[in-house]
Amino acid sequence: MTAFRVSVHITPRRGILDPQGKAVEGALHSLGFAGVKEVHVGRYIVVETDAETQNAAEAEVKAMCERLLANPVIEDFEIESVAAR
Amino acid sequence: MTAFRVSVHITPRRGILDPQGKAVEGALHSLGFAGVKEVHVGRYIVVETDAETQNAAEAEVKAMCERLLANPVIEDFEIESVAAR
Amino acid sequence: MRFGIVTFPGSNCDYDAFRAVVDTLGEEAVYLWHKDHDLQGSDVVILPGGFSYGDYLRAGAIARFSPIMREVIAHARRGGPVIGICNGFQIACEAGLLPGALLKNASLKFVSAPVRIRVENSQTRFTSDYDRHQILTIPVAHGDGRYTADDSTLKELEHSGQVVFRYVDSGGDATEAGNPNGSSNNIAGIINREGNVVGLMPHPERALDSLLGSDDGLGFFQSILATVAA
Amino acid sequence: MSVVAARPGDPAITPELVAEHGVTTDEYDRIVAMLGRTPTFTELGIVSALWSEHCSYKHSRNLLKTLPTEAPYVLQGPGENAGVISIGNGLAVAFKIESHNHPSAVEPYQGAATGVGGILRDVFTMGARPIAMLNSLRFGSLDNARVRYLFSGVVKGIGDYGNCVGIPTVAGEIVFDDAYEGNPLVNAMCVGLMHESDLIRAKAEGVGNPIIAVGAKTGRDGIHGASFASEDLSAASDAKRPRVQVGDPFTEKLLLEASLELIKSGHIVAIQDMGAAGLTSSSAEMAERGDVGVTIDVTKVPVRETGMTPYEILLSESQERMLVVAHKGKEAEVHAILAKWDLDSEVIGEVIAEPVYRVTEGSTVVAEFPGSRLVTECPRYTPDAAENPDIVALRALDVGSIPERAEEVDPAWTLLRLLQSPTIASKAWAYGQYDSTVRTNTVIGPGGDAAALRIRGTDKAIAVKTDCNGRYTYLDPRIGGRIAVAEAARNVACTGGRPMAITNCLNFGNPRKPEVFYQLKEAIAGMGEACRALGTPVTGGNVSLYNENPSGAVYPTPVVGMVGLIDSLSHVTRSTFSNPGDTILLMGETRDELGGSEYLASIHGIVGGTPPQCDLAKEKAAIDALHEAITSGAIASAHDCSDGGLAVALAESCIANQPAQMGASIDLDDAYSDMNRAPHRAVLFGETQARFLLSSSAPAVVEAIARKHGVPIHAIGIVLDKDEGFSIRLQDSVLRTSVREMSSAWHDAIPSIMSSPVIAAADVDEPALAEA
Ligand SMILES: Nc1ncnc2c1ncn2[C@@H]1O[C@H](COP(=O)(O)OP(=O)(O)O)[C@@H](O)[C@H]1O
Ligand SMILES: [Mg+2]
Repeated sequence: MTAFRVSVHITPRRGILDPQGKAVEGALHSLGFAGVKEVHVGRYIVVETDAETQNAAEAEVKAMCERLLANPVIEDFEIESVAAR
Repeated sequence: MTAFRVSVHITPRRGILDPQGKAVEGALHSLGFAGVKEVHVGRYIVVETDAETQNAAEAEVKAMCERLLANPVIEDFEIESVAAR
Repeated sequence: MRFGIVTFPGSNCDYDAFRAVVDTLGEEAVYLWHKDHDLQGSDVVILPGGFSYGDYLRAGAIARFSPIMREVIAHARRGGPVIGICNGFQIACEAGLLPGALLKNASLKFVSAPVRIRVENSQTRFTSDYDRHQILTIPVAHGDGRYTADDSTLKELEHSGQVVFRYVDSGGDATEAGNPNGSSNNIAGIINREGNVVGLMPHPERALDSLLGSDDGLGFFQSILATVAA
Repeated sequence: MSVVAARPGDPAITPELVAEHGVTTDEYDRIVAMLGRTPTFTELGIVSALWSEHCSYKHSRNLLKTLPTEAPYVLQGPGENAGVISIGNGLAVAFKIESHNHPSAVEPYQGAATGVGGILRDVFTMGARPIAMLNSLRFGSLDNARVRYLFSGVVKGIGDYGNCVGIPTVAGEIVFDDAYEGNPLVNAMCVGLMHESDLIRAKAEGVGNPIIAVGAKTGRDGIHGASFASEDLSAASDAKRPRVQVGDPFTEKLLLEASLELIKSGHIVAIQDMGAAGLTSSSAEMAERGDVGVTIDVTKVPVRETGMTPYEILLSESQERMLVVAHKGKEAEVHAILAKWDLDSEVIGEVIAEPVYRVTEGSTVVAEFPGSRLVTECPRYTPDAAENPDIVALRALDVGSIPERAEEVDPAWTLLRLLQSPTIASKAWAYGQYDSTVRTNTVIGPGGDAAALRIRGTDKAIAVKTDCNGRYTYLDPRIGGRIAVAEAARNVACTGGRPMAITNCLNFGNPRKPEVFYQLKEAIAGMGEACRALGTPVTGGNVSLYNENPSGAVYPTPVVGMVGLIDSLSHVTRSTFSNPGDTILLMGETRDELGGSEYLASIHGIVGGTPPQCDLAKEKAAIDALHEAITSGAIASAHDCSDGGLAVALAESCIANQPAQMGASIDLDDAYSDMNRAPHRAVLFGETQARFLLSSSAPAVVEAIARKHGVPIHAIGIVLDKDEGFSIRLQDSVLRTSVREMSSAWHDAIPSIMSSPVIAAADVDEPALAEA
């Protein structure tokens, strides 16, 4: 068993209103960050887990996303990195 | 000016209570993911912004984090990637 | 009739639901502990409001895996009535008992206020005591009440009369001004296709006594008594 | 006594280290004398926390002793986690207010949230189930983007925490004034209901009984929060950021249920929240109250992080933790109850016969104090008090000579301006984020004068409210102290309640400044006078000093939290007009009193003059008269005249209930004979105390009752339909406006300001903010 650190991005599905992103965008403009075109806010989850191989760790976290971490009705997920610790 | 896409991770500071991470960890255990050692939940923010250079875009987003996106009292931030679009 | 009210860690309207059943309806209520596997002979199950598991991750996401939920889902699959109020609605959606999901309010703020809702379908077991298009004043109190589903689901809900309650303004119209959380189509409550699982963000159990501002929630519970044979 | 040696790795005790702990040289000498030796690092930490202003009340204790604390129905006065009064039917109400000013200034969301968490624990550790939350907030001007950030963060923090635990937030107050810029005040109050028989005190007893740590694990957060709350806010506070704690309302909810179950079980002797100064203060205070010794082994304390030292474990202010003394032999039962609620519990020590407060790390003693001297030997100070001559001069200002602004030719302009002033305007922007209806007892929620909560199983209700006018207290602290009590009592009375008892939160500046100590002394004296006159003893409270920022102290702000009893649900009364045709009455005398008014502050930008008198006999008579009138069934609505005076009170009674607004037609000519020739603006906007605005369909009954109590009363107009307008005639002048105009001024003011951007950082270049 090796310890892995797997990080996941969970983002609102395209087409779903993202008021949080809009609010942050507005706030950044009013702070003078005029170049900002768009902002999206999602979740960043880091899971430290034991697994036999890197592939196994990734598969495990993918299963976690499907069962719990993301809600497919409203969210997409993406495994961002898997690293042995 | 070039359009850049900068993504940021914002996570609870080390040592700061992360009740959300704990709750998710507990839920994963009870779902049978026995290998899970630790979970942290943070935010993932993607900012699309115009800037002269990649460095400028990064510096700009760093300033955004300091002023608005992250709460330095309890959170750390990390610029994860900067890419021209 | 026996109502089973689930207590998840973090539920906080379980008590109100209990009092509603016992004091107002004069029926029997039992609390169902989340770690148990027994509905204790409940005829109707209420998933009450609150913040199960602190609403951490997503409202209702963790609660739906509680041991008791296996029994609740089985009860629903057998056609047993299930009511999800507020957090209970969120849990029911996460558990797949109802379609769609509830997102953070469009205002990004928690909203606590009496709202006006219109009864869109008075032919369900939960609304038979109301008139169609009757307007009710019922409190909401939630941070994540923006009902969302994909277009085809929304279309189907509308088409088949599964939208039970809709937020309306003071003129009785389903406008943006009457929508407290940005829900698609001003949806405040829906029912499953089989007609035995209902979910709504407003709290009928808080609207049973005009002393507290409204008794418009009575019809909701009375409908159940009339239509659900014990 | 044991031998206590320095712990390897701990810093040596130097004068610098002592000073860093906020311990004076005199205090240090006292410690050495008490121990008969140099303290260890751990001991220094313990004493510095317990002797901090926040925990020890060293500058206020002598003054607080002068407050009245007794009445036949007081079951628990000051000295416990919360005060408790009996309300009959075997039921009792526990209540307490507490400040979280300094943490909220640094991190508004978590600061306010953990403030709510702390006060909730103070109430449920008495054996009471929390049934209502209140809060009293002060901020600088909302024109400032940083203030908007603080305001929105505090409101969200209060809401998120209380909402999640499932306790309705039902009342409070919010004031905006430059005096609070940089040092907001965040006071939270909790009210709980219990059976008298469930009352439990935080008193360690019974040699051999185990001491159990319960709830969340201990981390390094908030170490030295208590001494942090005892210093001026300054740039240096920023460096102390990690002292801010993060709240977990979910765990709090579990802890609440588990604690009430534990208390009911009879397995425990005492329970106390680990609040300020954490394990140290909870264990030392419980031992002192029980007059017993205790020993605690820090290695047994469940921790969240590795390598924590005894110093850190003792002083951590991690939230959602409790200390319990159980009956010996009941450990397993206690663990079982906590396990049911998924909470940790660990025996960490024991009540001992030897009169010492002892802390061990395994078998090594790392701190030991004789008897309860750690608590009892804390110094008490009564520093010099002297009024600041600048304030004497401000008070002497002849406000009558201030010329009117040109726009004031139309008094409607002035009224609409006042209705828009954020201090007067509707606070629904804030309380719309608070669940006020959960638990289904809220008969009158936020927006009324006081909140009213029904008591299930009886025909009774309780009325609760917090109040204070810091501007009055600034101009005349004795008057301000009195008025805080009187105004809270009036609000309770308007709702149909008999004022019963108060808790209070004294928010003041640095007590070592004579002008501040003078304010503290006078305000407490005024509060005491009012409590005696109105028969409302003090059952507890909290003192928050050092509320200063580089530009000086905040207004002295003695917030009063009042609880009253409504004998019958049929007496619950609202503040808004409800029936067109009802007669509108003004009860109480009006004088020429514009000093310290909201009118002067928001129309003229002036803080000065003599604040309104507070004649306590008149307050009492008016409250008694109102109570009798309400009980007789003759009152349709009752509203207290306060900020903005009579005109604002009239407007509010027309517009506050948005779905059922009313108009009014007022003619003051008849009443004017009783108004001491006050100028028109003082009649409309002056803030004379002891007045109520009433509506009634049986005015003769109300008038007769008022006369019987010797209280002046005049019929001044009638309630109209909403579309029939709003007017106040006084001799040759008429104030005329529409209900719609008043409504939008009052309802939209704060939402429209809050739609402007909110900025977390006061200044980007501020080093502490950039350091992240
Ligand atoms: N302003 C006050 N008036 C009366 N009693 C007070 C006041 N301030 C504090 N007390 C009492 O002193 C005791 C200690 O209060 P405090 O230290 O705030 O409690 P906690 O340990 O919960 O922080 C409490 O019983 C409290 O009611
Ligand atoms: Mg306490």
